[in-house]
Amino acid sequence: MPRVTPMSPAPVRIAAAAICGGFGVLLARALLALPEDEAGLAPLIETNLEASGVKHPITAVLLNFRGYDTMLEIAVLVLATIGVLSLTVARPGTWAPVAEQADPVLSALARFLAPIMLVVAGYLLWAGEHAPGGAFQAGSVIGAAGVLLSLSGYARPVWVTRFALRAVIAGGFVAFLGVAIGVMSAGGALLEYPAGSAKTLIVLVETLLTISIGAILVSLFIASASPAEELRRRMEENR
Amino acid sequence: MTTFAGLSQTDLYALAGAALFVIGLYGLITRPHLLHKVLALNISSGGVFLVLVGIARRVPGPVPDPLPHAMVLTGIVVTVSSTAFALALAKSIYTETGHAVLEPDDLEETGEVSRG
Amino acid sequence: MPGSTQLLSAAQARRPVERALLFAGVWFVVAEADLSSWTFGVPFVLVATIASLRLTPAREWRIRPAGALRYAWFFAHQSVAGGFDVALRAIRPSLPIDPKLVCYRLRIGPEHARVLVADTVSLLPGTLSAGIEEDSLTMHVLDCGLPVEEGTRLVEEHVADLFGIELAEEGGTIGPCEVGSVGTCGIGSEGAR
Amino acid sequence: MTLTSWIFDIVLVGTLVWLAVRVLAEVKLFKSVVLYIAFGLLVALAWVRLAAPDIALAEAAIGAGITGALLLDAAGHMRGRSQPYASASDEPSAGGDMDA
Amino acid sequence: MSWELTALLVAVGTPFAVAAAVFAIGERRHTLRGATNLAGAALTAGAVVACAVSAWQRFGGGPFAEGSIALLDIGFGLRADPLGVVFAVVAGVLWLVTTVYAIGYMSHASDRARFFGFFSICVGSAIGIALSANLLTFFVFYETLTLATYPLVAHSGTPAALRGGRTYLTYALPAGAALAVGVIWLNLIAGPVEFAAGGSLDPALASTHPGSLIVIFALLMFGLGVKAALFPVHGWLPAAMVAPAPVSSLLHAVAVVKAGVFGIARVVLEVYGPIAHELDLTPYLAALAGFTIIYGSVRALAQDDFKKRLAFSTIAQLSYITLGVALASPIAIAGGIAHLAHHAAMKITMFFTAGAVAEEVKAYRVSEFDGLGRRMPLTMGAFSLAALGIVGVPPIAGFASKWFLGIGALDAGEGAWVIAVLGVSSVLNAAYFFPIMHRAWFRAPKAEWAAGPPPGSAEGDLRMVVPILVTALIGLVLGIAAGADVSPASWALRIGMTEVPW
Amino acid sequence: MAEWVTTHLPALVILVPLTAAPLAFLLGGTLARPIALLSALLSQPLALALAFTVSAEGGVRYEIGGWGGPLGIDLVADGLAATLILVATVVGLGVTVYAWGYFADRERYRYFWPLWLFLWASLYALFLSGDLFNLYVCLELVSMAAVALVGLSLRRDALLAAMRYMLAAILGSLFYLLGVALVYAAFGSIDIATVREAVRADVTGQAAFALMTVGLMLKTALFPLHFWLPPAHSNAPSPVSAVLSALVVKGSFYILVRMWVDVADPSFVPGSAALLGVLGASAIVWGSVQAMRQERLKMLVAYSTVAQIGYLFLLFPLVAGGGAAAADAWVGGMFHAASHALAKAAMFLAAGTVLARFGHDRIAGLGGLSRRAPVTAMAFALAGVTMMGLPPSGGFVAKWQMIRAALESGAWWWAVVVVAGGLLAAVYIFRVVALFLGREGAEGEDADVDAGRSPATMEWATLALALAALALGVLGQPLVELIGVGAPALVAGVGP
Amino acid sequence: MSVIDVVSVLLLVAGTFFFLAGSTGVLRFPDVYTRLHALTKADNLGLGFFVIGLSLRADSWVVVVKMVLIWALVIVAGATAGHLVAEAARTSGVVPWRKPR
Amino acid sequence: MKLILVGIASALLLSIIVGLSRVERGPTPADRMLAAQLFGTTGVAILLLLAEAMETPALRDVALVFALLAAMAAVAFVKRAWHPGPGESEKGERP
Repeated sequence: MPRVTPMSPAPVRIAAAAICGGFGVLLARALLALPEDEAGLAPLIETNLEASGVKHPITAVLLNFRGYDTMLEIAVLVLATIGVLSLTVARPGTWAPVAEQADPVLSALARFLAPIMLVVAGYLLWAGEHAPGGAFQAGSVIGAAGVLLSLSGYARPVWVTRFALRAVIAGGFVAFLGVAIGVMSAGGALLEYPAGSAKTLIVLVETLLTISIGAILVSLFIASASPAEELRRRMEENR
Repeated sequence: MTTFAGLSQTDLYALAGAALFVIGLYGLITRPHLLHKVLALNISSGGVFLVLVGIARRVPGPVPDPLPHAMVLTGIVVTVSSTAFALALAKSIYTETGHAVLEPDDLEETGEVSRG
Repeated sequence: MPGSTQLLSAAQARRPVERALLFAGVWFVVAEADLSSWTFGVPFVLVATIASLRLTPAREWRIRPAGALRYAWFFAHQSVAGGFDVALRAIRPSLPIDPKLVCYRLRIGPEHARVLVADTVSLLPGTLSAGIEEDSLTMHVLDCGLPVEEGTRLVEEHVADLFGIELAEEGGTIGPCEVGSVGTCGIGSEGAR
Repeated sequence: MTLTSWIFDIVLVGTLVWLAVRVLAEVKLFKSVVLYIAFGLLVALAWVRLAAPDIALAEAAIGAGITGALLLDAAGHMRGRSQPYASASDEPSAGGDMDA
Repeated sequence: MSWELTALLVAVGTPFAVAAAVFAIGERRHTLRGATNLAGAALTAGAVVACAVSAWQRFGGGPFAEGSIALLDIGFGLRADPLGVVFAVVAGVLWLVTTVYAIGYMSHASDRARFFGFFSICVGSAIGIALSANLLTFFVFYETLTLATYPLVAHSGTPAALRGGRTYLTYALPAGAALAVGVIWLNLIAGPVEFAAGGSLDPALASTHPGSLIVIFALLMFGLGVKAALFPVHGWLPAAMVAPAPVSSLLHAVAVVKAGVFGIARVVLEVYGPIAHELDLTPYLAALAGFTIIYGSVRALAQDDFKKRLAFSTIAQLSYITLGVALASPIAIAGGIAHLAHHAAMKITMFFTAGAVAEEVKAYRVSEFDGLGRRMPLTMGAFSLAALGIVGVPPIAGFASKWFLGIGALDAGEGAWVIAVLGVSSVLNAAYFFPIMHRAWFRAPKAEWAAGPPPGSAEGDLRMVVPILVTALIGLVLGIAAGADVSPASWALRIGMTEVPW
Repeated sequence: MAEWVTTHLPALVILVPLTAAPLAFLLGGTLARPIALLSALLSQPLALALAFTVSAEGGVRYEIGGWGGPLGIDLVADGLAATLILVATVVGLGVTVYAWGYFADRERYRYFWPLWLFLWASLYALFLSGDLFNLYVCLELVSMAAVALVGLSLRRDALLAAMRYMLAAILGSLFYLLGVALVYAAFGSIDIATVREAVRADVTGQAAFALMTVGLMLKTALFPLHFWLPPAHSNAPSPVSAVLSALVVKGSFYILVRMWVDVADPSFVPGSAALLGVLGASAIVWGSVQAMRQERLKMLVAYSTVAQIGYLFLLFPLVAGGGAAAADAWVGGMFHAASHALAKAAMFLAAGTVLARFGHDRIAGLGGLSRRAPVTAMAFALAGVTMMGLPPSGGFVAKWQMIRAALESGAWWWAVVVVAGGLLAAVYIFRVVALFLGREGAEGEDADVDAGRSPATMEWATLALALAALALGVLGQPLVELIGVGAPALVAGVGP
Repeated sequence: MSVIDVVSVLLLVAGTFFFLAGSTGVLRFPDVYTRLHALTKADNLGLGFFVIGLSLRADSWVVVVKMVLIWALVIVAGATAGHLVAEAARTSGVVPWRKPR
Repeated sequence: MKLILVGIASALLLSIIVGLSRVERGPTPADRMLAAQLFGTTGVAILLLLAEAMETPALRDVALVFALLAAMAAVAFVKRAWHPGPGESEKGERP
């Protein structure tokens, strides 16, 4: 019997359509009523860009003006990882080295691309200071490299202990937090970079975040994804 | 800013964002399968981001307002996190119950009940 | 490696440098020759090098520059030909194709070379690699009329030239496949529909 | 550049909306996922058009990298389990249901 | 802190402290619990007496001792004023007696920690009600009493007990809600509502908010009337008789029901005061009370279950107090207030008796009492004394209150019908109590009772017999010494004079 | 040092659990519990100090990064924020102590501690945030941690509940974010203080508020958007249920209050206040009726939360008119939030003790609980007193103020709702309490009363929370005053 | 419009032709294997034309090399993806289309 | 000139839409997947073009990332989605 997932019953659909239509009209009206050429906070950001320590306004917003947001956002990532890990607690096998069927072509691809991805990630990180790029984009590329490796049968190297893994997952956040608190010793507020050291600290934080984000994304994938071989192996054991 | 039929490019994308948001909302309500629900939420958030970036374009001059961009970047991270977690949750549910719907009633509709 | 000679050690020592230079080149290009980028570039190139060495430990193969040039030329004009070929087939109203699945007995030994053969074959006119087995390459052929066997042999030879590998005596021929195959051109006609 | 830009934008936006509808209207999980991946790529183009290369970068890296992989993995995970997977009844399935 | 304030706080706080201690001591350590309980009760009794002394000393002079903590715009306030201490002394002293009785009565029961804990809370709430300085405080203690009574009513956990508890709540909670709305509304109109002799509301309100005041009065009377068992919201009281005897004794004769009538007195006399007259509210209340007196007495006649007969008697007797308050002549008020104390002493004796009889000879119905006087002479003697008092035979306490009521009614110009009610009621009282005495003393006893109490014991646990005698004696003394300066009757008379300055 | 602490007080309140959370994750099983307890203990003086500072100075503003709004993000604490922080701190301590015993040696729950600490920190961050977008991030943090906690037991029902919760929470966040986007478009800022100055009731502004409100209603589980709450709150591990009902729903409600009372007043979108009030009233009735019908204790308590949330929403129509009624309603609403938090936490913890000890929480099987687990039964009953709004409890003070406000503004029907809600609550509470007193032996009962006692930390933490809810009714004046500190202009009228 | 511009546009148009042809192939070819042919070959050639065409307009040679690098990456990805998909299709039993005879 | 560039980009967009119909028509998952692959390549082309037309060099970085990750979807598809699933695992494996 074909498994299909059809829509809800007609009354639900009609009600949903009515609700959605209502919101659609509301939104459209609101958007079209917007005044043209509203500057928002852009001029303020422009004015303070010099003092932020970086040249790219988005990076300045993310790491300095609204660095607190970014810090909490990394916490969201860490939380999601913990959440995914908590779903696998009862499945201790998940973190054991997984050897997927090795395909020479795929393996060659991974071995070829992964280091290049690292280089490109580094570039994006560097570029973020003055151009589009930054920790998150760079971290995503690293994460993609990890996912590619994982899909190609490269399991977690044995020297990466569980603690090390946790450390690298939480590391970016802890480092950010550490810097945020650390700068308070210079007399400023939370996350108030002392004059002159803003750039250095932002770079430091971004670098650590990149590594951490990469690790988190890989962990999210590995911990939540369920390699068929692995599941079958466990099933055998349970029998 | 060039306009076309009274619309600017900004309006076009912002309206598209609104449409995506609403489409996602509709899908979220009407599609029983969890994967569809997750996709629906992702589409909705894409819509919200489009609205935000559309708003950022309203700044006079070629360079858009960086603040909404930063907000969208933060939002994307949040969306990725929640998508990953929601998918892990959905898969756990599937493993645990044999299907990926919230209401057992939906099973008949999905035809999953018939499975041995 | 037990009893490794001086020469081998030198080769092993050279390899990281080669890799590092390769990635430095990548960085250089990607960063569009910005000199100030090297503060980041150096550590990331190092990390990439280490990662690369871990993923692909130094093996006894290297690229011969002359072979590389020959290979590049071969690849370039063959892939242009491949592109033209398939594009024309796609837009011709008659859709002149006569596909089949075939097996090619490989003459080339090392895995990296086989992978390169497989990847290259996919870009040549009318062939698409669809699996590497023990000693054979499964290919999908777009048109039986194409000189597939000759083309593949050429690829094999160019790759061997590139890496400086000796080809085996045997093989280099197309034969029927076992998995999901329908034999060579003209033999067996059990199509999908 | 205005008119061509408009054509590009309208086509892009129209495709986006149409894709969104298709993703959610689709019955087959796997198809939805693939359509969504396509959607992600096009959204990246939309960011480009809106002069938001930062976001385009992030979308490209995330959409093509982790999200796509996660969704495909989930779609694979949630497919039928009582049937042998090649028996052509379920998405994603193999050869049996070729074009008619 | 002055000794007066200390006494005030000790009087209210001790029972709650005892409750906490009892809960903490737990189920197993009976001796420690008993000792704690007794010590606390004694301390409380002492403290309420001290409060009374304080009030006595300041009567007519300076302000009464008072303490308060802030909350919202009102605050909690305690005050040892004359009206309050009457009730406080009644509750405090009788608690001490009841504690002794209860320790005896419950000596074989389970869940004693829970029982004594909530019992203490009830008493504390009753004393708190008595000593509240304002309507908010009164209300808080009033509701605490409601809540703490529930576990006691349902104490035995049998289906019947749970049913009784449910009935109780069905009445008490809506009443509480009505009371709450009334209190809030009143506070809204009049600002913080303090209690003050002669009424605390600004008389001008009678003309500015007459409608609101009438509705509020109705809400308050409904809220208080439930506990005061005014017809038609009296139904919970007989149902609550499933509670253990000490509960029925102290709570259903003293604390809970008296809290209701006491509240009526507070509201009518010390909040509304002249406004109640101006808006013509009191006649309705008086009429309702009069009807309840007759109704309760008639219903009592028909009860074979001993405790139920007592319960209906209580319903009737409580309305004496309400009636006195509603008549609003100084002497009638005095009669009502005096009856608050007098009835407490007499009715608690009777409920004690019911408990003792049930424990000792397992007799629950009047029809099973034949010859009981032979078997339990002391107990039945005490009962007879109390019954005579309720009927109004001089010189026992009941006579004094009825006398005041009658005089007060004449004073208020409502003499005729009130005296008629009193007369009929007394006849009915006699009609439902005398048969019991007759059976106990003059019918032939069952064979095993003929020999009198079993040798070696009085007629059951001494911890029960002695309290019965004590309370009966109190009833007698209150009547005989009604004329003394410190007697509740004289005290009530003095209060009555201050309450009606108009 | 002391001066340093005072300067950075708002930040420190957040930083303590926020630092403890990754540490608990990093250092794992054995150390996580002490870390959590240490953080909980450290939070107490900090929260108190914050409350005192707010009282003394009429409010605190802390500029993160030294930029100041609208460019940077400010932490802002007024009386409202300080109150909720105080409540979160007390409840948090109770839950932490309880969980110490509850999760004593369960390896499977090793992620409870970091998740809980993250949740705690994000609640603090939420209450202190002075920026609309930052609030979005905080909301997401809260949701993510809460969802993960709900699914922690990995039981089938818990997973389903977590999923449902997750979908609702994400959708709510999206609505909210869309609203924030429109606010920024319309008013050019997302800093609350700046928006407050710029706010005007045009189409965009109204749409923004409508969207944010829908999202937050969904997150607060206001009827009829409450569908996700009962399964999530009843299937979570009990300490988690306690936090969810006590604090998490208050988080989104807090933002709603900020929007409708502080930033704009309810006249901003005509009819919105009345609509919210009607939905609140419906929630009270619907939640209570459902609670009466439940067969499982935790479900009953969860539906009770649905009902009690309804009271919070009566705040909006009551403050709409301003003046003394608004001031009263303000105190009442916030007092309700506080006392409900304490009492509901106690109820869920009590239910958790029952569940842990008897292996089930079927109401029918709870006969005689006051004999078998007196402390727990007592805690439940005392918490019930607050739920019913009877004196002397915090719930009473709250209802007192609400009824007062209703009568004051002439909208007596809200008073009827409040009173009726209290009586309905009494029905479902006493249904359970009566069973506790009953004699019917329960399933899974052990003959010996003392057999299988629960850890003392669990029982006493529960009782302490219930007593705290009770104490609010008597000793609540400082809280009443704190709520009034720096209150929004609309409700700062003739405060009590 | 300079000569370079003209050449560049011509190259771009040529590239576009190959992209469209690739898409047409993907649409018209009868089974997954044949479609993979169209995908891997035509598109890569199309991208090649684009890179060359845009290189003519590039500001610096590094940009040209960067585009070539991108092209190379796409080629590797395309070839590998084609191989993997074909192999997967084959091992899971998708039977190739045969010309009707 | 820009007009031409953007026009060409529109043509490429059209090519993507044509490819989309293969996603719709399938019939096998592999067919859908390879259409998605098509978008990667075309997307790179569009990005390079727009980088020129919009004078935003950063778009080349986007194209670079596209190119790097072009194979990810296909790999994930082959390794996870089109693979004997974990469905065979039985209930009750959790304690």
